[in-house]
Amino acid sequence: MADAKPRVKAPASAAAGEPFAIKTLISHEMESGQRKDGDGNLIPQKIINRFTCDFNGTNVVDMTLSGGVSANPYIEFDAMIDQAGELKFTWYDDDGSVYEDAKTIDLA
Amino acid sequence: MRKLFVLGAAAMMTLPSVLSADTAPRDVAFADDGSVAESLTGVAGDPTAGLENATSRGIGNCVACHVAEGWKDAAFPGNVGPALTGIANVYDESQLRGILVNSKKTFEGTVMPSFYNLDDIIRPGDAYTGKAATSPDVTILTAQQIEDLIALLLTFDEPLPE
Amino acid sequence: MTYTRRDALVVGAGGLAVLAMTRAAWAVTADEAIAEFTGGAAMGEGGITLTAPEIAENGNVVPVEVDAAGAAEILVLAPGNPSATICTVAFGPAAGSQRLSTRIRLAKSQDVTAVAKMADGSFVSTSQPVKVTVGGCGG
Amino acid sequence: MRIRAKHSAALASALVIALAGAARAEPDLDAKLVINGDLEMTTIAPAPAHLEGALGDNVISGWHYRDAATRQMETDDFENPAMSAVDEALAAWDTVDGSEGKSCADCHGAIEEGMKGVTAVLPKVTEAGALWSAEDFINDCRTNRMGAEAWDWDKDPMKNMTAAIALQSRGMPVNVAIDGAAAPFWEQGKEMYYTRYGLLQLSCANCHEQNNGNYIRADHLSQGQINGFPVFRLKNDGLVSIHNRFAGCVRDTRAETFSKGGPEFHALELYVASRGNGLAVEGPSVRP
Repeated sequence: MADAKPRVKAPASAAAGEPFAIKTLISHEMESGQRKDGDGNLIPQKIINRFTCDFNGTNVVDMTLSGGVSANPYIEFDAMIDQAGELKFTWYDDDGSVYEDAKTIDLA
Repeated sequence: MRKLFVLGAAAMMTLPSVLSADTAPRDVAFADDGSVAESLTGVAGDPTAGLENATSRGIGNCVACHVAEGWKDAAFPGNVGPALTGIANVYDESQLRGILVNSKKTFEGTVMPSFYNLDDIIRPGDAYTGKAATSPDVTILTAQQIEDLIALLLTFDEPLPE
Repeated sequence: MTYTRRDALVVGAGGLAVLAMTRAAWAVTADEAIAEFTGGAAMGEGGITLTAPEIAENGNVVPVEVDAAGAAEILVLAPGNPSATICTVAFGPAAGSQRLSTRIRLAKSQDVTAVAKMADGSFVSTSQPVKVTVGGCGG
Repeated sequence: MRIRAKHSAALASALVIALAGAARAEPDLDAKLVINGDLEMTTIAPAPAHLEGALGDNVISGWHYRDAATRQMETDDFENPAMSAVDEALAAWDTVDGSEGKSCADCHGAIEEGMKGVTAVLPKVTEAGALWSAEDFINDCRTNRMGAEAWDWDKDPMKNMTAAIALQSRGMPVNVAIDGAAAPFWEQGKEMYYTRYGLLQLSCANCHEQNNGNYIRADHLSQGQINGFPVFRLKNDGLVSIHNRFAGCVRDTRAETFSKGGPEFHALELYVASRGNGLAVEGPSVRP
């Protein structure tokens, strides 16, 4: 699989104080560290181990993932805003890579 | 006559088909109704081994297609074939042997595999590798595995389901 | 706005600590994970829902949703997996609910479990049996 | 206690019928596949005449045979895990590759325009008389026009591109030609479909025609339609090509398979595709 590629689906605007759904997906093999290769050796773990979403610096969710999360982690949750701003999404890879995406959102 | 074949990943499950004392697949004597009276091995079957065989994907895998009270603990039995609950009240030993050895001799055109048969095999493979068979003399089950299954099925003497 | 791997390496200087933590958490049992999460506090019921399919066609990808209004954090467990911890999620001030949907791996049929730490520090849990199907073909 | 075979055979078939009726859910034919809230898909269509009733009145997409959770994943491109692969291919579409300095887009323009409807009529016979799948057309472009390396039939770049191309026909009816130059290939494929391969002596028809709706263990046997290919298979965590799926089935009969991209699977692809003429192109679909 090529480099992890995040995808985010969030509304362009939301009413103040009204929860709205955000869907995220990142292409990633989520190698659990529990599988063996053809020679019987454990394949080292390489997963997205943490995901965060923040709105204007305030946390929405902070998730810790294990190899028990499926490949191409799909994460859906609700956020709520009281002003226009930016939703920032961050995925942390075991190999130290960090993948980011952001969506601006207006008050409806 | 004794041959040993290495069958790749399936080696631990797949034994040589024909041991010296066994009736060879092409020597099995079928009655007109497809039944086989004589034991293939002369050794009584072991129903415990038969149950392992019937419920293991790499061996007989009967559970892939058949429901049976006798293996009710096996998850998600298939339903391509009939339920085998009470099957001992339907078929006797020789009929069961005939169906297992070569089902087509009892039920013409059935989708059920013939488990101790070497004839009419198109593109025989080497177990589940997708590669060509390394020997023309490998059957799906061994003679003793057939006898073990018969022993198991003869214990399925429950009342027939409605 | 995808970062390239080279960018990511620079950004991710703190990644090693997380990596070490993840490795240490390998192969925990459900009891161990719950004890760590609750600190041994008593467990209540109610106020948390876990939605999962009764039968999962493929254990590789099983959609689950947890929802516990007022929770600070939720732990999702698969007690029948080689390592029971699936994920934890903490909800911040900008969360619109305390709900999370994701897709998880189940090694076999088992009772998927969620534990929520409520805002007052109490804990509630719930479980949902999921049967993972067994394919019929092949060796 | 001995019962003659004639009697017991009748009893056995009575058991089959009783079980098939009672055991588990038939495909959910009431479910409707609407993608992204607005693209209604034809997942049940009148059976093509050439089937002569072999599948009953209708042909049915494999989507109906899946559980609700799996079906759901195909209703929204965001939830469909194949779309990451499509993204990869869209990037490749615009990327120059090979000695001629060309990208796909240089000849074909935007993929949405240039590839619209293409998958619906594949495989098809070329002017030179060869039966070609999407993969053949792609590699012909790559090697003869772009001066680039051919892609492996079963590796990600090829599977990703066939998914992106299939997407441009999504919702259009499968409509492969089976007459004229295609006829001999179609006949070869049909012959294969009914041939009982391997130690298990099973044909495609044994499972997907005679037993669709039944279960091999928990595998719910569908009609074996290929309108959803390439499929994202959850078991593999990735895309699966038509020929890969064929090879998997033939392997599972304990047979020597045919090669992916070889003449036999080309013929079989044409025949199986024709059994789904009228169903919407669904690729890339999601299957367990």
